[in-house]
Amino acid sequence: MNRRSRLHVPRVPARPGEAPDFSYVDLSPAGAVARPDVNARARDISFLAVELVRVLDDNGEALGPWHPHLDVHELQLGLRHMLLTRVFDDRMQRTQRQGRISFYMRSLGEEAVSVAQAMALRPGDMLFPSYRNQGVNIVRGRPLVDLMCQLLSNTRDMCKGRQLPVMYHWVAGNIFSISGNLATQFPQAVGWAMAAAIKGEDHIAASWIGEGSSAEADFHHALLFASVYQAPVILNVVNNQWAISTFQGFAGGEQRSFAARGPGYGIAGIRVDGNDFLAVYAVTQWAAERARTGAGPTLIELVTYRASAHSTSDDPARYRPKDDFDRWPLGDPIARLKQHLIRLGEWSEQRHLALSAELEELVAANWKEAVTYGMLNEGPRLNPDLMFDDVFKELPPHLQRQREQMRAEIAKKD
Amino acid sequence: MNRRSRLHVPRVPARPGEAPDFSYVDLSPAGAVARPDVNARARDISFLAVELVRVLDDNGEALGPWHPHLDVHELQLGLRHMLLTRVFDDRMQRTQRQGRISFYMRSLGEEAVSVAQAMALRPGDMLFPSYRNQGVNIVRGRPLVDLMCQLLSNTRDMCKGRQLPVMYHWVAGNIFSISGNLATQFPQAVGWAMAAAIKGEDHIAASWIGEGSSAEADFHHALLFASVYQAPVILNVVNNQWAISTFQGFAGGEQRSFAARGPGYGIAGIRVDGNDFLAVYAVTQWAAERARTGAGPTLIELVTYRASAHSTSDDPARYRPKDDFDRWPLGDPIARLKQHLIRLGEWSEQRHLALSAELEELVAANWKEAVTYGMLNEGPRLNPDLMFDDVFKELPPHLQRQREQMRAEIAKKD
Amino acid sequence: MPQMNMIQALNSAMDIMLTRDPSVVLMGEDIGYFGGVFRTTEGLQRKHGEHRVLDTPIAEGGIIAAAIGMGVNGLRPVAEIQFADYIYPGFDQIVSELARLRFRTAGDFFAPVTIRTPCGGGIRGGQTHSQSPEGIFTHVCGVKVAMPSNPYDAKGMLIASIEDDDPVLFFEPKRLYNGPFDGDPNKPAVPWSTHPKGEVPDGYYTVPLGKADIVRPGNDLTIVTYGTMTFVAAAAAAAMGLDAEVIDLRSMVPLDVDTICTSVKKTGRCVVAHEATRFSGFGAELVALIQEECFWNLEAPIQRVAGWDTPYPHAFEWEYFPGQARVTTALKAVMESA
Amino acid sequence: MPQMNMIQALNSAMDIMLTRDPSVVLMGEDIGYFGGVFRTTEGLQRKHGEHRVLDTPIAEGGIIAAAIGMGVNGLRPVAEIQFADYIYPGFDQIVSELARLRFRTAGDFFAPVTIRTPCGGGIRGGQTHSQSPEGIFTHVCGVKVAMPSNPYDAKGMLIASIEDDDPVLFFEPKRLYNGPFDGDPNKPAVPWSTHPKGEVPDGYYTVPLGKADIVRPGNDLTIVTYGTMTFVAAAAAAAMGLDAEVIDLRSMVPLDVDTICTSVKKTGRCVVAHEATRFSGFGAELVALIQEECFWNLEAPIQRVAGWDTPYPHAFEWEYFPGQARVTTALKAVMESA
Ligand SMILES: Cc1ncc(C[n+]2csc(CCOP(=O)(O)OP(=O)(O)O)c2C)c(N)n1
Ligand SMILES: Cc1ncc(C[n+]2csc(CCOP(=O)(O)OP(=O)(O)O)c2C)c(N)n1
Ligand SMILES: [Mg+2]
Ligand SMILES: [Mg+2]
Repeated sequence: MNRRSRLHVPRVPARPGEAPDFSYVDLSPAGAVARPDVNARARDISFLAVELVRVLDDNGEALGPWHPHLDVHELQLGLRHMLLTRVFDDRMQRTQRQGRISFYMRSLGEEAVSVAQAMALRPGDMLFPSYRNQGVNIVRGRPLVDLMCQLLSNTRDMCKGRQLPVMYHWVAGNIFSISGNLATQFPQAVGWAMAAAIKGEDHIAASWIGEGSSAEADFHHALLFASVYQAPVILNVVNNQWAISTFQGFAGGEQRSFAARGPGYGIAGIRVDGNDFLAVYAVTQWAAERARTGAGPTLIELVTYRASAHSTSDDPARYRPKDDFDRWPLGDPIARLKQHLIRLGEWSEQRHLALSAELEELVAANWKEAVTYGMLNEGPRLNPDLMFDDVFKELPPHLQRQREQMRAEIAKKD
Repeated sequence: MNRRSRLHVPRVPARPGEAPDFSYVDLSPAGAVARPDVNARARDISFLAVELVRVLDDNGEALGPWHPHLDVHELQLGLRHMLLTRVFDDRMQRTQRQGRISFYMRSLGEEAVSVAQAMALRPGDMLFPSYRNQGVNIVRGRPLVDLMCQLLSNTRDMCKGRQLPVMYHWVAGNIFSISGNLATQFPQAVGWAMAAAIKGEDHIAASWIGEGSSAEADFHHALLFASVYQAPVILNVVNNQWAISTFQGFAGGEQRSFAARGPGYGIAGIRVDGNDFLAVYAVTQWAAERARTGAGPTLIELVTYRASAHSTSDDPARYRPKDDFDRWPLGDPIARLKQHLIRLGEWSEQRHLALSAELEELVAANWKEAVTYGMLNEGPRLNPDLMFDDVFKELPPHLQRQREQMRAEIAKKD
Repeated sequence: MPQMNMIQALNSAMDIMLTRDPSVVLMGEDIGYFGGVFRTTEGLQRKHGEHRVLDTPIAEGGIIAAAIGMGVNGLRPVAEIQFADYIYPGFDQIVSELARLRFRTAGDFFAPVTIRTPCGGGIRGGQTHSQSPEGIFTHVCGVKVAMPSNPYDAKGMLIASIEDDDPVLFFEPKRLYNGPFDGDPNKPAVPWSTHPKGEVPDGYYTVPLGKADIVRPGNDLTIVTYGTMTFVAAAAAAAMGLDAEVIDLRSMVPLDVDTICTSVKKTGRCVVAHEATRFSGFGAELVALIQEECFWNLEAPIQRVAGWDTPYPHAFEWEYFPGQARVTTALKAVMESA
Repeated sequence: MPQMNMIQALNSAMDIMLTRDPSVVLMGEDIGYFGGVFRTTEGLQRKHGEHRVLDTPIAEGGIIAAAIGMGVNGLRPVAEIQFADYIYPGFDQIVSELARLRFRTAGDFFAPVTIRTPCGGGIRGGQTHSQSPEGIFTHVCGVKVAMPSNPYDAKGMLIASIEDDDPVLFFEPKRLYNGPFDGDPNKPAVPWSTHPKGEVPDGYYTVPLGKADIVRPGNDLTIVTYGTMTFVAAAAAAAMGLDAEVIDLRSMVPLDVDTICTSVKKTGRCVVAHEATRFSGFGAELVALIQEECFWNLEAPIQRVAGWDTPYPHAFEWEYFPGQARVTTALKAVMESA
């Protein structure tokens, strides 16, 4: 026997200086994939994990059985939410560059994921987002100033200065807390859904994880518990191709789609064009109905592209071609929905420009307000005493003592 | 919408007092499943994860493309190894009942798994067994007295008294150490295989995990790393239907076969009749060739039945019908290979009885020797000083001090 | 008053809480139909149903994670880890999530999860069924850590833990399940029915976390301990004829510093004892704290009694276990010193 | 002699070991092509190949497990955990496997794995990029635990760790990557090129694990510390005009008890300082040990300086960090006492 095994190293299609190459992405034509009944058994619909559900074609026409037939106002609202997300991201990125906030993470190029999915769910459904799902806050009507105050760790920060920027949460909006530890929210969402089922409530849970983070043990825990208890949950893998510098092949995407993990556990798995607002909406609606009617959990892989840097601490020029997003075969989610609306005669370049301007102003006005509540190193500040609260429900004696000590230290410095 | 999701609880087919019901086990007829080329891509052979590879039919005839055509001596050797495993288990179980050893775990009913698989591998291949794979030691020619000395924690215990009974290891035999912590060996085996591939060696690794233990995170780690690096490894799930009192449905077996997890990760997954010596051998040989020639890892689900209690601390009458193994549709691996050999005219009831008697004597003789090296509470004992060795390679000062203290304590007691 | 062993007392606590509070659910490996490998949850699934007492996959990380999600959704999960030695696969969810959720959300989200787990040696469990990892968790801010030493406390503390809105790690010294244990494995086993703390009310009551118990008042020296060592240390002191004050901490976080320091200030001498390994064990925190608070009262260095800094070896269980001989050495050192 | 910052020194150590020993492999998230988020492995994949410097999936548990298997098969893996805060998913493989393998197999199997991970705060990382979990691992018998405080030690200790047949947890105080830090974030950053320990030989050398460094001899009191606090504590003592003996432990397991005790016996006063949270932190073990060994020499209770027992909050980084003010309070207490 001459052939010997050699350690296989996943292939990255192109590195800086090379031409972007997306031939590895398996595409299906818009409208081509069948839409099974929501009660179909997971094992009978495994084709969904291989194909790519798409509704919008290259001309902006909506095709096929997954066409959700949303009314125009919904579409316009979706466009607005996505654009607001992008405008917000851009502005916050700039404030970070100006040193106003310590850190930021944009969702450029993947706005359809959070926006279409949150729109397809009900307000009572509980969301367990990752750090790149700011769009869900926007859909649920979170005042931007609240998000900004978190970014600023200022006196109105809902986290009371305890979390890194972007680690929002919102009790009233049913949006769970984002953790700095990857993937941990995924099985928690399943537990939340199990509780809903135990209590006989019809709220469902949804969670998001990056394709890179799907390598963590908690991804497995989530799928397993969802399968065993048939929990009413939607588990979303946002496959934006990159995890910081690491290509999706290193998370197992080279051998098989991430959606395919679902059928492996007896869970419906479905691969969708993540930059196609209509397809994402339709697939999420289908999965939600499955969950809500007791037909079980769904794993959705949203195929998209992380168009920006990983975070403000990252420089993607070190590890991938500069013009990659321009060549990304699934395009830009905002441009595609805009094209569709224009094609329907329900949108125009002028309206788009006007909306952009309006949203820029909205963001600016919110920022103006937010900074009045303080910035990390300027203006009003949270009381450092707060550091000792909420470690436990009641402040225990040893933390009382440490708080005293801290006060003395601060008094000495002043 | 009226249907609401309710928490699903996996169904156990029968509880004590009820009639055993194995209708849930999907069977394929012997000889019916195709045997793909060893270089087939995982994604093209997912049928193997659904069907059940069987060679021996109910009459003991070997059928179909997976028939490994072993020569008679191999078959007789396999029978001998399985029978020795069973005789050894029975005897050790009795010594535990007599209070000679503190704990024991039998592999009754699943002897074909370890024996056929170890026989299908090469001596240089590294095995990462679970606690119910004693058969691999027998195949590799481990003197029984060595195993017994471990069970007795006596002066010749290869673990120097540190491990619970059955947690063997054997450097010379390329058998890794068994851990009391479930599933941990599975990704370690993948790491070992990665190292073989890095070094360009053609040894492969194989590991075993119970279907219950496949719920652990390390199962996922193993599949993921095996997939990403295409490690030359065989990952075996021994689905003996029970994990202590917990039915396999609670590990996710209700929705999908355990073999199906493989294709989810882009790994070949194959479901085999674990009580069919020939089928297990053939499938393992196929997987080994895949691994050795660089075609990647394989996940094998061995469908079998834990005929005995989980361990000497367990009483299965509390949670399952008493006569369940008699109704198990895949029968007894020893009886089936015996029947096949008799059918071939290469075995007989008399030879079987004679072999049994010979093996009983062999075990008895080994036991007689083993106890001369000491028992847990009788006869020669290991020096307690040994407790401090091998925590680190060199004994650090604080352990030297503690050893002195222990010596003083012992001196005081004497 | 009814007699219960520790298993029955824990079972009673869970039964009462399942009955009183519809949000309480139990979950764990083999705990449902089977009633647990130590039979602690026996009969509870039959009585309260499959949706209140859940058998789970063998995935400690998944169990804790699911419990957190359930806690966030208004339930009050009591998760069993079959042996404390197997808590580590759930470590990240405990440390990074359960312990941090209230803090990072400024109190907006929290998960009132109780994690029960049998710990400690003395049952021939070898290195993977004998560990006492409580010390590790005392270094993790945001979780409470408790360990009862008898049936009465076990029931009252478990009820208090389940009712607590903070997460609690509840360690059960399995060697004490069936009776108190003075460290001598050769003596006949003593059942709880012979011990006053084996008298356990049938109904609801709580023993608060954070309050130590002076199990024996005394003047010669203070022994600070918890779990199995409570009995071993007391027996060793009695055998030496010492008038020791024995403090059973019951909970390590929160810690009853007042009771400890009042005692040490009175006696001037102190031994700290636990079964866990010595180096960086919880005993270190106790010694550090006591010397900080009571330095001027100390007439001798505080001595530690603990398991050796090795894994718990199957063959040398009693050479490993910190029995009376080890306690005696420490008591002598602390009494003779100065 | 060449000047290196700590990142360059670590890079040099790995480069040398990859060159000298074909069994050395590096693995971790983003460490290969990209060279690591802190650039510690920059250029090493290009130089030594994709089979020696492996990018891995984001699965800390899988990384450690695979490293163990590779170690058993004759390699000498150096695994990076991107931040110490993310080591917990690998906890079970570290505690139950890596630390126990040699023991449970009576020395027949072992895995010489080094786990490198950046720790500590001071870079605005918030609660999940600032932790110092070293204390937890010091309670786990079977692993060595080290933390260098400067480029020279970092390189020599990393080489020693890689060559060590025992597993080593190698914590890198990330605030010190680019220069020493005296605790005042408002002062201009100081580069390593201004510091004698920034002089790092190009070639192979080792700094043994288990040997503390007296970074400043003195007679008034002993400061026992490691990592970032080495500089903070020394600066605070200097600012107070104290003739402090400052001991940089460099490794916690094994611990250089002799150097510590010799010093405390000489000075009679001691402050223990680390950045990790106080309760049950490694400082507790140090205090316990010192009072056991040096009780009769102590003229004042040993004081601990540490992070508060809360997570590391983003907005209050400098109120949290144990800076010179906190050290000063402890120094005063220990000097004024008696
Ligand atoms: C447990 C853990 N390990 C490592 C990290 C460091 N880290 C933060 S983001 C990231 C990449 C995640 O990539 P992916 O899941 O694909 O999400 P994306 O950034 O593409 O949205 C890594 C490795 C972490 N935060 N938590
Ligand atoms: C991490 C961990 N969790 C729990 C246990 C306790 N335990 C020992 S064996 C077992 C059942 C395993 O069942 P399975 O994997 O199906 O193997 P089988 O006994 O059927 O061979 C359990 C829960 C353990 N040893 N380790
Ligand atoms: Mg990604
Ligand atoms: Mg099983």
